[in-house]
Amino acid sequence: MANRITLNMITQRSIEEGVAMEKGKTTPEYFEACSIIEMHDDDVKALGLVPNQLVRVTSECGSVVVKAVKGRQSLYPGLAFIPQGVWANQVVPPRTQATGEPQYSGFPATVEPVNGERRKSALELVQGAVGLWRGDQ
Amino acid sequence: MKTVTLTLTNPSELLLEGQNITPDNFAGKKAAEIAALDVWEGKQKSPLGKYFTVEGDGGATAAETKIVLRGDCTRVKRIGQQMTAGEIVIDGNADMYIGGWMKGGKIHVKGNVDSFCGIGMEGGELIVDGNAGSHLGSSPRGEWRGMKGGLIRVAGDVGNDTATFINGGTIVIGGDADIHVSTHGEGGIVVVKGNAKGRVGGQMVKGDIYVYGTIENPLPGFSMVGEVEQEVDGETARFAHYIGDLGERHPTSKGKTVYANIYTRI
Amino acid sequence: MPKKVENVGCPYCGVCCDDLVVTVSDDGKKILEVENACAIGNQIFHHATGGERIRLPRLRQPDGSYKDISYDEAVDYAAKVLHNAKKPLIYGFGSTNCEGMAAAAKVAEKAGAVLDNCASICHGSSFLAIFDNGYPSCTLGETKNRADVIVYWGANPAHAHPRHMSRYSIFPRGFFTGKGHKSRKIIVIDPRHTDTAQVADIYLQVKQGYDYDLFNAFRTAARGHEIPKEVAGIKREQILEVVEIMKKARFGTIFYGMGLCHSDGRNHNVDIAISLTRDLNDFTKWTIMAMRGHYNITGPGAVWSWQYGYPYCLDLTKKDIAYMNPGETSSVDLAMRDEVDAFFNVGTDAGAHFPIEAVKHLKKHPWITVDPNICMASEISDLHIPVGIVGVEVPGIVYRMDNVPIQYRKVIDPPEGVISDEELFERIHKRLCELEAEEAAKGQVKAVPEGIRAESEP
Amino acid sequence: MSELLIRNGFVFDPLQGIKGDRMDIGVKDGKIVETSALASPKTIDAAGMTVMAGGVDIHSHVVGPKVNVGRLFRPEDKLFKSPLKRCSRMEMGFSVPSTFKTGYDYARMGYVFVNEAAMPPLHSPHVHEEIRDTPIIDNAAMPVFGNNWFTLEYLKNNEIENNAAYTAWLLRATRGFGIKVVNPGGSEAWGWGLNCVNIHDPVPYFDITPAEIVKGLIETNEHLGLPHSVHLHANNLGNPGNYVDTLESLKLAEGYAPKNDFGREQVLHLTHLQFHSYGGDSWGNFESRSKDVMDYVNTHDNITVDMGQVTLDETTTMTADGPFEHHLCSLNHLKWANVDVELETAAGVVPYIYSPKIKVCTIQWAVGLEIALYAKDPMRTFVTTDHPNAGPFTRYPQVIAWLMSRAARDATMKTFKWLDKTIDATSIDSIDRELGLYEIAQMTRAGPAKALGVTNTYGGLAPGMDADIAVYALNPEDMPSDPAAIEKAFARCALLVKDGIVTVQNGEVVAEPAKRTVWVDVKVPENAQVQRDIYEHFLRHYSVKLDNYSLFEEHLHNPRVIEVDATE
Repeated sequence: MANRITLNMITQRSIEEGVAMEKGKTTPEYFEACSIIEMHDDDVKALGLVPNQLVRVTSECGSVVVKAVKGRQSLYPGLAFIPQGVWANQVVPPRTQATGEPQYSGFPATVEPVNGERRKSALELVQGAVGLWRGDQ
Repeated sequence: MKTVTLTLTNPSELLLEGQNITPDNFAGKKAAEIAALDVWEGKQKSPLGKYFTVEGDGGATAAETKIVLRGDCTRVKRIGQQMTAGEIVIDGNADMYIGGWMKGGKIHVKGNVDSFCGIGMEGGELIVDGNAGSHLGSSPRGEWRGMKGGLIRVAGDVGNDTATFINGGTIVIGGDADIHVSTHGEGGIVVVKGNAKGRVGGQMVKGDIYVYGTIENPLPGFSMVGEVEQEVDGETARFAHYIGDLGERHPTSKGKTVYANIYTRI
Repeated sequence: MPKKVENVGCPYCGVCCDDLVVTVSDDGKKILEVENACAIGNQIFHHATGGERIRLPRLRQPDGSYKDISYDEAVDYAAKVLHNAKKPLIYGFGSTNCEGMAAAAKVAEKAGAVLDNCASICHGSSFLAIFDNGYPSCTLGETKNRADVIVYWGANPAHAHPRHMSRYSIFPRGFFTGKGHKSRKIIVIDPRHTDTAQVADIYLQVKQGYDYDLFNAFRTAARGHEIPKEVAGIKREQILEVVEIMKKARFGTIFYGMGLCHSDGRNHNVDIAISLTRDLNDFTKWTIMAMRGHYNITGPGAVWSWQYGYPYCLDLTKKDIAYMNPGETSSVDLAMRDEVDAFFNVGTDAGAHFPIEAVKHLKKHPWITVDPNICMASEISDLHIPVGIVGVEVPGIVYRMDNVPIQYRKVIDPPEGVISDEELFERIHKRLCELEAEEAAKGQVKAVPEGIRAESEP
Repeated sequence: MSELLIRNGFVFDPLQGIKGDRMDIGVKDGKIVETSALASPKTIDAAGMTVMAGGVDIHSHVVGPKVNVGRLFRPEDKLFKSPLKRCSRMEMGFSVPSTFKTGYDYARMGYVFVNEAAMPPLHSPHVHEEIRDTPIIDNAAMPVFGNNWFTLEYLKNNEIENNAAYTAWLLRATRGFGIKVVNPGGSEAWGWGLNCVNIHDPVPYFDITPAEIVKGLIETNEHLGLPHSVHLHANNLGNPGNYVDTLESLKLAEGYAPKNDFGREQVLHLTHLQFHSYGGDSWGNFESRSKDVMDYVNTHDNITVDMGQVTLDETTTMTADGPFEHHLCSLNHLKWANVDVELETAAGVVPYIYSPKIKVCTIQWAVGLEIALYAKDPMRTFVTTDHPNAGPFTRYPQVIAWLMSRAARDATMKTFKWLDKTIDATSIDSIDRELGLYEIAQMTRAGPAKALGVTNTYGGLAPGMDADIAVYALNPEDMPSDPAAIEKAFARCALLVKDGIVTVQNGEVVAEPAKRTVWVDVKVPENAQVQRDIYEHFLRHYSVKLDNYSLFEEHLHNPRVIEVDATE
């Protein structure tokens, strides 16, 4: 059992993300739809995760805590998925291969289980990144 | 040959666009006139002298003018753009489009350059001692007539999309190349002395690529046809010879189909 | 009596369903019911009148809180930011109408700004590929009426374009496709076995990031050359089988999505998809189409192309000539290279959808958000200007993913006092002209924008 | 109450038969008036200069989806090729200029009316958005009918009345101007990757031939009595030996007489004739057959044509002839855009370089000029470049110079790599004819206006017409010996008055008067069957709702409606 593995990360739209986004990015629905990661069962086993356990995802440019869930849409071993949105973008590398488009899909990220940490809200992540977060009002 | 020395003494807040920094524009001008040439920082047009101290006058013609840039030009773009003759030496790094649409003369960058250097090049020499970013010697967006002539030499590594739509000329890379080398190429020579990551010669019609190291992910559209001995950049070596991109169209010449070639050193 | 508004266009995705029926309350203030929309479209209409809406522009105060200000004050602030910046960036336009985009372009041209839209981080790669290789495409009705082979490559319409398959591609019965789904072969190519893959006749699980190699194999095989035993995780037999299906199709369409645009090689994945489409037209009829995201993200590409000749990433800073080069004049690159010194986020949410590093860079400078709703961008802005929701409260022309213009209707009035994007930009333009005139009269004195930015350097 | 008096110019107005007389032209409230009607006009001295009505372009691709694809997919058409801003908006592009540049450039050449040659009906809101952003010039746009499923079905069954009712409905739905036909049947066949290469090739599934489509549309057009005739881009464009198909297409008009209240005398306009007048059976023995085609045109009064002159530029081809563009990209391997439009039409766009070094291109150049120089009636042969297909419209001044000056033609021919072969394959070298200013006025304003049926407002200088007046710095009594001077004078008019407003002065745009959208509204008897057919096709086959298809009034900009009553 490894306590940390490196996976190839992709971030794309999910319908849950779409619905929740239109409801509002500060809603619980958006939080639950986006602050998750999906992996192949082999990788889940390798990390020794229990269902819905929190993990830290770290890429070359950042790190975020999300919940490991079992998705409907299966991946192959070594590939991981975070729905596009605030949590994914904490780790998406901004490099663009001179095209304008960040590396939203196909970047290495390490995944490790965490204890005693929580998922941050969208607002805390974004406002926090730019020094505007003033705690839950 | 007369030398104009530009020293970046008052760096810009944003990036500076210096398309006027060419022997063609400096020729026949006194230092004070050169200092009055326009450079752009965003929408703000200012005299070159606002950022650089200018020493020396230009030669009578571009060919008789040498420009030396000192100071940190990491955030200066378009030096030597569209130059036709003369010489530019950049003491350290420079930003994008160095030698873009260059027709003649020589540019020597002693540090690194960013993306789009030597794009649309037709002639002359661009020498970079450090690394180069993406789209080295590539074609401008939408233009199918890419690099037509000249020589680009980068000692270090280069980013993706080297020599896209290359039609002629030579690019020699001392280090490694990221994905996409000579995509859509229809001529020219690219030499990668290090390793290439992949997508080498994709959609390529004609032209030659040499890779001294390994191609991490060769394309299925290239097929090995034998081994050859060839002289490349002054040295002779044995190469495995591949033709392709077999997925792409190819012209015929004298009844024979002309392919693009990839040579990997054995 | 509640009123039913018919033939309403949906302001969600590039499918641009224009068959919605929206029931509005007696007083015209509340949306009661939305028929025919998908789950997401449904949410947009209900959200418009469901909760509290922002009705006045809000300006960031020194303590980090927002204070309501008038539209006049907001227009003045915005104009001054644009006027004073050396290189402002105006970005977004996924969710506005073409009239708003045209007005914003006028502002950008006047202000000497960079003008970019969400394609920059979405289907911009498609534009790059189109520049290089063209775009053999068709309207969606062609696919519906003729296609017997459909390919979804790196696209997951089941999630991103919920009614795409039922309206245009897999399920509908068209003129020459009377048997609907039964007469069509569906091929899905994706590294994930997506919900779209569930309805496929053939699913190819391509190794992520190796689409180009797989396209290359398809093209090589289509020309009758040998290919390796396995390419990008797909067995040779399967590649050959799919190539045969494609060559024998009567009419095929390749729909592709972010799987191509967001991974290594970006534009070249699309570029070679276009090459494959071209090749297939030597055998039969094939077309290709980008699964454009937002309902009118095709719009700015159209409007700015006829106005300037470039669909996105327009550098208008020279004021007398436009320039475009994604990789340089694209929003995320401009941000990461610290090339711009003011940011306008219009009808999108760069706060949520840009990589956070890019957000941090942009936030070093004034940030203004124009959007009907509270979003991540609005919550880190110096100024948030609310506008009416296009397709719900503001009518206008939008361009569907196949470049077909759809005329959208107004269903209800915007909240009292809230103006449209178009009006806002027209007013900013007017104010910019005044500032220019004032400056010309005074000489080179720069006005400082009023209002105070929060100290928020990260 | 604005009044102008343009004094002492040499006036050329073929509509009134005025051939260079020294006259004054009065303008009041946007209209031309007798000079006696003026009270205190502002006077403009045009002594020593040529005065004509504002130019009228019968066939140009300036607005709409395929034009915009041409703009979008050719960034290299702008890089280092766009002029610096001189008017209120930036002017971008060369072969496919931005809407703003289009309006300004036409105005600078003294043009006031441009007919967009092909509008895909489904895209009409797009066309009208671009019209809004094209300054100064008035625009009309012709919806395409030659591959439209309704049209094919009605004409197959010879239901002219139903087809007329549908045509009237579509003109109104799209705010269109007339009946355009592009590669009849061929673009529908292209839906399956096929084509109709001659006029007797049946259209797949629809079981009708291009010949039947064209004849049916001529009958429809005359049944309705539209201002303009059927406007045909014939089958087999651009191929060696196609003059045979062209003659066959022209012959389809035999036996038809124009019926309309607009002064139009033709029943068929065959556009960009240059692309349709080729002999030989391969690119190797490719040759001009313009003489054969023009002999036919000269002896048949119910036909008009335009040139489609090749200008030897790098340009962008774009046409609703989808199979042709695919054919072209397989020849030059350049980028290729294609848009098939459900139930209606198709379109393709491919960049193309007409090089003086390539024999086929220089022969094409000669063919275009021969067409105009062989024309016996300049009121029936018009100057166009099929912009941007054979070259950008900004080359009209050069085309005029070639037509007016043998020396200009010779100078260009000197640059040809295959001059001898070009001379052998054409008759251009044996033609000494030089057109005069009156003939140029016929070919660039009076003639096109008459063929379009708009001579009550455009193309002439009679009292009551729109005050659209172009003044060129050319003295007919002392014409320059250097053809470059002719070109210069037509490129930048000395003065353009548009709707009575001084718009261009000394070649520069000085005002941007409101432009108009010209469309044709035809009243037809109620037709329940057609209404039902429309309803059915929208329900089952279109991808948009019927109620969202017809242009909303708010998207029509400054309309000028031409009303036609076809209820009799």
